Amino acid sequence: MRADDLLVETIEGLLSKEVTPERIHAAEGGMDASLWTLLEDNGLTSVGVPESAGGMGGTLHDLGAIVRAAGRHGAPVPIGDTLVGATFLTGAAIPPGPLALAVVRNDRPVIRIPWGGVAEHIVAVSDDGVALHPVGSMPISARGDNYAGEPWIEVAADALRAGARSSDAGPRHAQGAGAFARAMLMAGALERVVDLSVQYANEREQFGKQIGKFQTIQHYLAEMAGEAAAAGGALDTALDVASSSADTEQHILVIAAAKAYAGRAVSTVNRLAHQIHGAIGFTDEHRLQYSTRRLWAWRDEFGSESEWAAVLGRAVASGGGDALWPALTRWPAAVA
Amino acid sequence: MRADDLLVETIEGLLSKEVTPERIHAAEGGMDASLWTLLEDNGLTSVGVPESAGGMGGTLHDLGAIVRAAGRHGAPVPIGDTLVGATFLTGAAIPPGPLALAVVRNDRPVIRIPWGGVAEHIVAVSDDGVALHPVGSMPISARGDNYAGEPWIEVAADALRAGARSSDAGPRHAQGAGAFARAMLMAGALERVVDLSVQYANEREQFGKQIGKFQTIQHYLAEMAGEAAAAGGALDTALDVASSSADTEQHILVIAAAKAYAGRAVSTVNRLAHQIHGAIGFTDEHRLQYSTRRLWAWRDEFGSESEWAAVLGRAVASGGGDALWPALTRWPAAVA
Amino acid sequence: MARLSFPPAALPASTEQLRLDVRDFLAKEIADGAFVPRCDTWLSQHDPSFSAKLGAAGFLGLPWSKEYGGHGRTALDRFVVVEELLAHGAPIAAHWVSDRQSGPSILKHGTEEAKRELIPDMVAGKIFFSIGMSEPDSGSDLASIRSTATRTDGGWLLNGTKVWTSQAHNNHFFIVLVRTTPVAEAGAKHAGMSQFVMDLQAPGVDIRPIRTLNGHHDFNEVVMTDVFVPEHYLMGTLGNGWAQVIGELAFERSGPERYLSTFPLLAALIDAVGPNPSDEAAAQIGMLVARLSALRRLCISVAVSLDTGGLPVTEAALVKDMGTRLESEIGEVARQLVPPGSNPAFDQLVGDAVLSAPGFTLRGGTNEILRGIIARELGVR
Amino acid sequence: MARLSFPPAALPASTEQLRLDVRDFLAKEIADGAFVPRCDTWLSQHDPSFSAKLGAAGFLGLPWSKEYGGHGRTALDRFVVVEELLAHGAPIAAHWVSDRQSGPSILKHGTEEAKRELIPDMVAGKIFFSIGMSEPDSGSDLASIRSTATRTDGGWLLNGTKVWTSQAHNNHFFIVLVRTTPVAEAGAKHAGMSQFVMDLQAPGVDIRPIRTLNGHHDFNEVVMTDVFVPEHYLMGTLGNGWAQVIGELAFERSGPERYLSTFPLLAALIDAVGPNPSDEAAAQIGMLVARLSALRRLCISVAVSLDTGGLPVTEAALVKDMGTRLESEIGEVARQLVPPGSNPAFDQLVGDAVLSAPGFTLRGGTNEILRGIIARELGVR
Repeated sequence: MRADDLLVETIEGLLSKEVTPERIHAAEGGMDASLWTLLEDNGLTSVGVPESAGGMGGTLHDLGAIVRAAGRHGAPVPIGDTLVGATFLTGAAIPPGPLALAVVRNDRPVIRIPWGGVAEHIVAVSDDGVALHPVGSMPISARGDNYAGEPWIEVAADALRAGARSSDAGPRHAQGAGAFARAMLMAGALERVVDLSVQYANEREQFGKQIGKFQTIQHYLAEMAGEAAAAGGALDTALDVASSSADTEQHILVIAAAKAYAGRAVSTVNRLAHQIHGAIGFTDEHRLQYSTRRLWAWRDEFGSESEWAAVLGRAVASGGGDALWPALTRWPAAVA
Repeated sequence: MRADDLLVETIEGLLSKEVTPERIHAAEGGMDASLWTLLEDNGLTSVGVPESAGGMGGTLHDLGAIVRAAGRHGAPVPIGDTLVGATFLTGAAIPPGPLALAVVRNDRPVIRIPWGGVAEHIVAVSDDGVALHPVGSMPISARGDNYAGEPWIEVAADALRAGARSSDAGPRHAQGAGAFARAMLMAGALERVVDLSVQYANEREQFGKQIGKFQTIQHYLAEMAGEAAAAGGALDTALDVASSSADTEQHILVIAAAKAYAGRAVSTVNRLAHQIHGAIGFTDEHRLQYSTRRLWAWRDEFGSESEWAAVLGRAVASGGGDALWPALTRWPAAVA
Repeated sequence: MARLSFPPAALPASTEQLRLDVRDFLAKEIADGAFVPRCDTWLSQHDPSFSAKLGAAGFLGLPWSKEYGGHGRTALDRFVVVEELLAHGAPIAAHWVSDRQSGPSILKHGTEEAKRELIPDMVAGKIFFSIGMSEPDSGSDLASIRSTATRTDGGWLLNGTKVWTSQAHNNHFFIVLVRTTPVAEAGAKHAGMSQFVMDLQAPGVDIRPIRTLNGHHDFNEVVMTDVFVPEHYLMGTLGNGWAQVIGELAFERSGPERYLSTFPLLAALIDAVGPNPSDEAAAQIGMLVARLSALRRLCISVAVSLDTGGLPVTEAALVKDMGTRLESEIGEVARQLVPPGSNPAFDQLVGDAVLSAPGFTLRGGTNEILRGIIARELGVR
Repeated sequence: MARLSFPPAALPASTEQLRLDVRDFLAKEIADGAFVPRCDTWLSQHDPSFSAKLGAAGFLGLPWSKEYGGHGRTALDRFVVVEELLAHGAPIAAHWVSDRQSGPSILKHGTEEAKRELIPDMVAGKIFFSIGMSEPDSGSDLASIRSTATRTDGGWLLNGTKVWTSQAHNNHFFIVLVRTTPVAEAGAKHAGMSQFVMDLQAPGVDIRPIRTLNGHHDFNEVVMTDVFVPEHYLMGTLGNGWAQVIGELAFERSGPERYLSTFPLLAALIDAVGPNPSDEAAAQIGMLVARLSALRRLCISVAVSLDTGGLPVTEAALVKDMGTRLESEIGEVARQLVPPGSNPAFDQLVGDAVLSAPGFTLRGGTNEILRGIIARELGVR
């Protein structure tokens, strides 16, 4: 399965034009409100929400393509969390404006909410069910930015839990949804970092030749391309399985694999990209760091690679060795 | 502190002459008895044993230099376990012939004893103390070779425990002593693998030039040299601390660091050495594999790198963060 | 910006029944004690009777034309069968080369006579092939080979030495790459090479073992001294051997054998660690599974592309580079999570993995060569 | 076979009391709230008052000659002080360059007048230096610099642009490498360069911030337009600048700042993980400790060698290559063992480490350059 071609073309065209380094820079600590409006006007902030619920319709693969493109361009808007957040609002009206997703775990009295600093509503998922809160109604105990200048807030779990409508979805699913959005964003950003590095290796000269002619740089690029491709493959699998399987436990596991792989890829890809770019890539004026800082931020949000790998590992361990191969052949399953 | 220069010269000269690939090959599954006799005749099998106990005397650094040289040359004799095994026989007469070291852990009914297949006596260390058994008197339940063709045996723990004389030393110390011997052997073998790889990179031509001219190969060699040097440094620290500190808990920790580092180094050094050597290094006719197989075997014996790293990590964790730096500055401590 | 392309792809539903059939077959074989799962079986576990059983069950020569005795199914059907065989650690070295590349090569380049003579018994799992490519001094620089074929009455006389021919001592034939025009005359290093089918039992063939550090005799040196090869064993166009060989690389490099060689160890590791690992042990295992799953998807994308006429040489190189590193690392993780000495069967699998690992990242194009190919495709010049 | 040499070495017992003195001093400062331990403080935490306190306590300019106000102790005494300052995450960026290399450089190459003028206040922690080496297009290829000094009445006029001059906006001077003879005349790329002390407050100096992705303003671009430098600020022999710079590399590359930049995070990690980690978490922490301990030993060996007249350039490069990778990996391990969001102080240290890490393996010679140096010394040609 794949996303609608026209949709992909639309979002790519739009973001290529709008998301300049200057606008990313200007949006740090907040978001790019005019970009958000443009996306909303184009119906891109409600893809995946059925038309019957006031959304644009579209498949999970469409949703994934939009968020991946947002990641590729470093779009400074909470498009990922808005789109996956809306999927928890079944039966409720989906409010306009950006959403943030709160995973209300029982073991935390205070919940950090990525993008909470600019969202208009919070989708809070707890064991009591799903609650939709205007951000303005929430007691915010702390504010801050992630490494990429995307603003989070912290809110008491009890306040988030209040008024929940009972739901099949619990905090595990919300953690999974947030991780899914991050896996989409990261797959895109990883591609961008590889592209920037190839471009730089062809431009930059040292010791009288382009650094791309050094075997070590070539091998770095090959390794980076491999990690980015595999992270993309893991995401594609998660999209396929989450679209086609009715078993939400399977969804969690393929999302776990996608988020874990993406996080792993970040370590290698960011490290080698900065090594290739040298000092210039370390400055805040270079395009590279808009992507690498996002990747460092996103790999921590909604569970690090080791946390998600452990989710997958525990599931596999409880199934036993003989069950592993049959499970792997369902990720993705064969399709007609 | 360092080993006696003349001793180092003696053992190096002797092993350089005697330990040929042919003799290593011929000794697989057993040992090189004539090499053993030669070492014994030169008094090298009782260095570290006080002259009063019939040994040659000498320091722990002397002992370390002998075992490291044995590792460097892949000497197919149990010199390491014999020398460290003898240190447990305080007050007892040390029998002639090779010793093997049995770590009689309480959680194992059957104990695997490296080199047991050719040793004449077993030094068995249990919670009951130290026992010295002629190998012929032991009920051997299994025999096998490690990856390097060094023969082990398995013996019931109860048989090994019998007749122990009470001692301050327990199985932890014996595990440490065996690991110490392995760290010495590995430090030497790692150096050899680096040397062989440098040599091969200068000899072998591909695509019309020596492979040592490829930047990737150069960087592999640099990384290997770093790992080998650091493993050697960790060993030197263990020798210094075990010689100078009265606190045997400190001995365990520096041995843990040395064995853990050596094991870690093997993963990198062996992998890159074989990658540099290509197919030829994978054949059983090439000198390289006499060293790399030993390294793979030794890193598993008397505790893998992860087991020893965990010993060190648990000690550090129980001490707390503030205690780490003062501890590090004692490994090694300043000396007059 | 050039970017490698791994279009979303999945195996067709038509492969599902076949997968279950193979799985049933293997479950019975394991239950009957026909084999114990091992690592790296496609290179090392040579069992003609097991291969014949697979042939009889219809699991070999799947995509080959029915006209020559094949089953007329698809390359993706074969992919599924191979995945199952590898994942279960079945002994498949006997027919491996024959089924993966010699058969397709003969069907594509071989003479009609050769096809009729050889293919049916290959489908039956009764005739086995090796590869005659590398030479003592060629290494990664395959174009530097020196073996020759010179014309003689009714065919060719072959001379020279091939190395790293796996299972030549157990197999019937190899497809051999030789010079039919000397470099000086051919002009370019890659010109003037041709491929032949050669009978490994023919007079003038001397097969000498190459033992490897894992204690195996899988490889051989094959010395050819005036070995007669009949005319109808010429493959394809005379002098076109290099192009024919290169065209097969994507097939050779992209298969699931490039990341599944140590899968049986991973399955055993999960059982050895037990159902309640620590968070960190679970994370290590989970990450291996995540990597396997991701690579399997890329591998399927390559297989589908090949099946639909694409030639994803670079993508295949990428899968092989990443996959062979993964299959090596499975051994490293396993031996650290489960120390040796408590379970001989597990130790055996670890030993297989650790001692065979150096071969994983060398055979079929070293990882360094592969990374150079990938970088060029990415557009560094 | 050439082999790198790390002779067994330990710090002399005479350093022990000094170590305890520094430790006491730091414990009091931390207790007084003078600083909170941070990562990478030698680059980023510029605190003139703290440096002045260190000067007053006698911890700066330790090995420098008493004749010029130094303490006449040894380089190994300084080593111990620096280790303690780094391990405790103290704010030492102000005097860092001055104490590590500018002072020794002035004492070795500077004029008598310069020594008398500058050294006493450097010992007191009141005059701070930066480094004027890299240029916009030089990168790893330092010999390609283009800044110049031309003679004028009573001194020199400097022109050109230096980049990556850390703390130039906060410091008083830098030692700058410029061309005093054009490449064309000098003959060789490495010839015709000279070093000068330059006052960063002098007319014609324009200091522009270079902000880095970690949000810091540590670095600057320093544009020199006809900046007058008096004759007595020439360092060493005219035209000998390259040799002087290279001679300092072993000192610059081998210090404990090459593996201790993130030590405060490791200490915090141990507390955050608590006294009863799982086996696998303990193994991850223990391996970091084993690596630190091993590198510290190699570093001490280099320091002792330098102190006894050796020039272990390659060994220093090796310590830096391995040490900077380790200090980067501490951040990676920490963030995986302790997820963010539960402890702001810990998160701060992780953020320091993660976002500063790209600089670790670039500054002072990229790791790729270092590995090339090591390989040459090993004897690959």
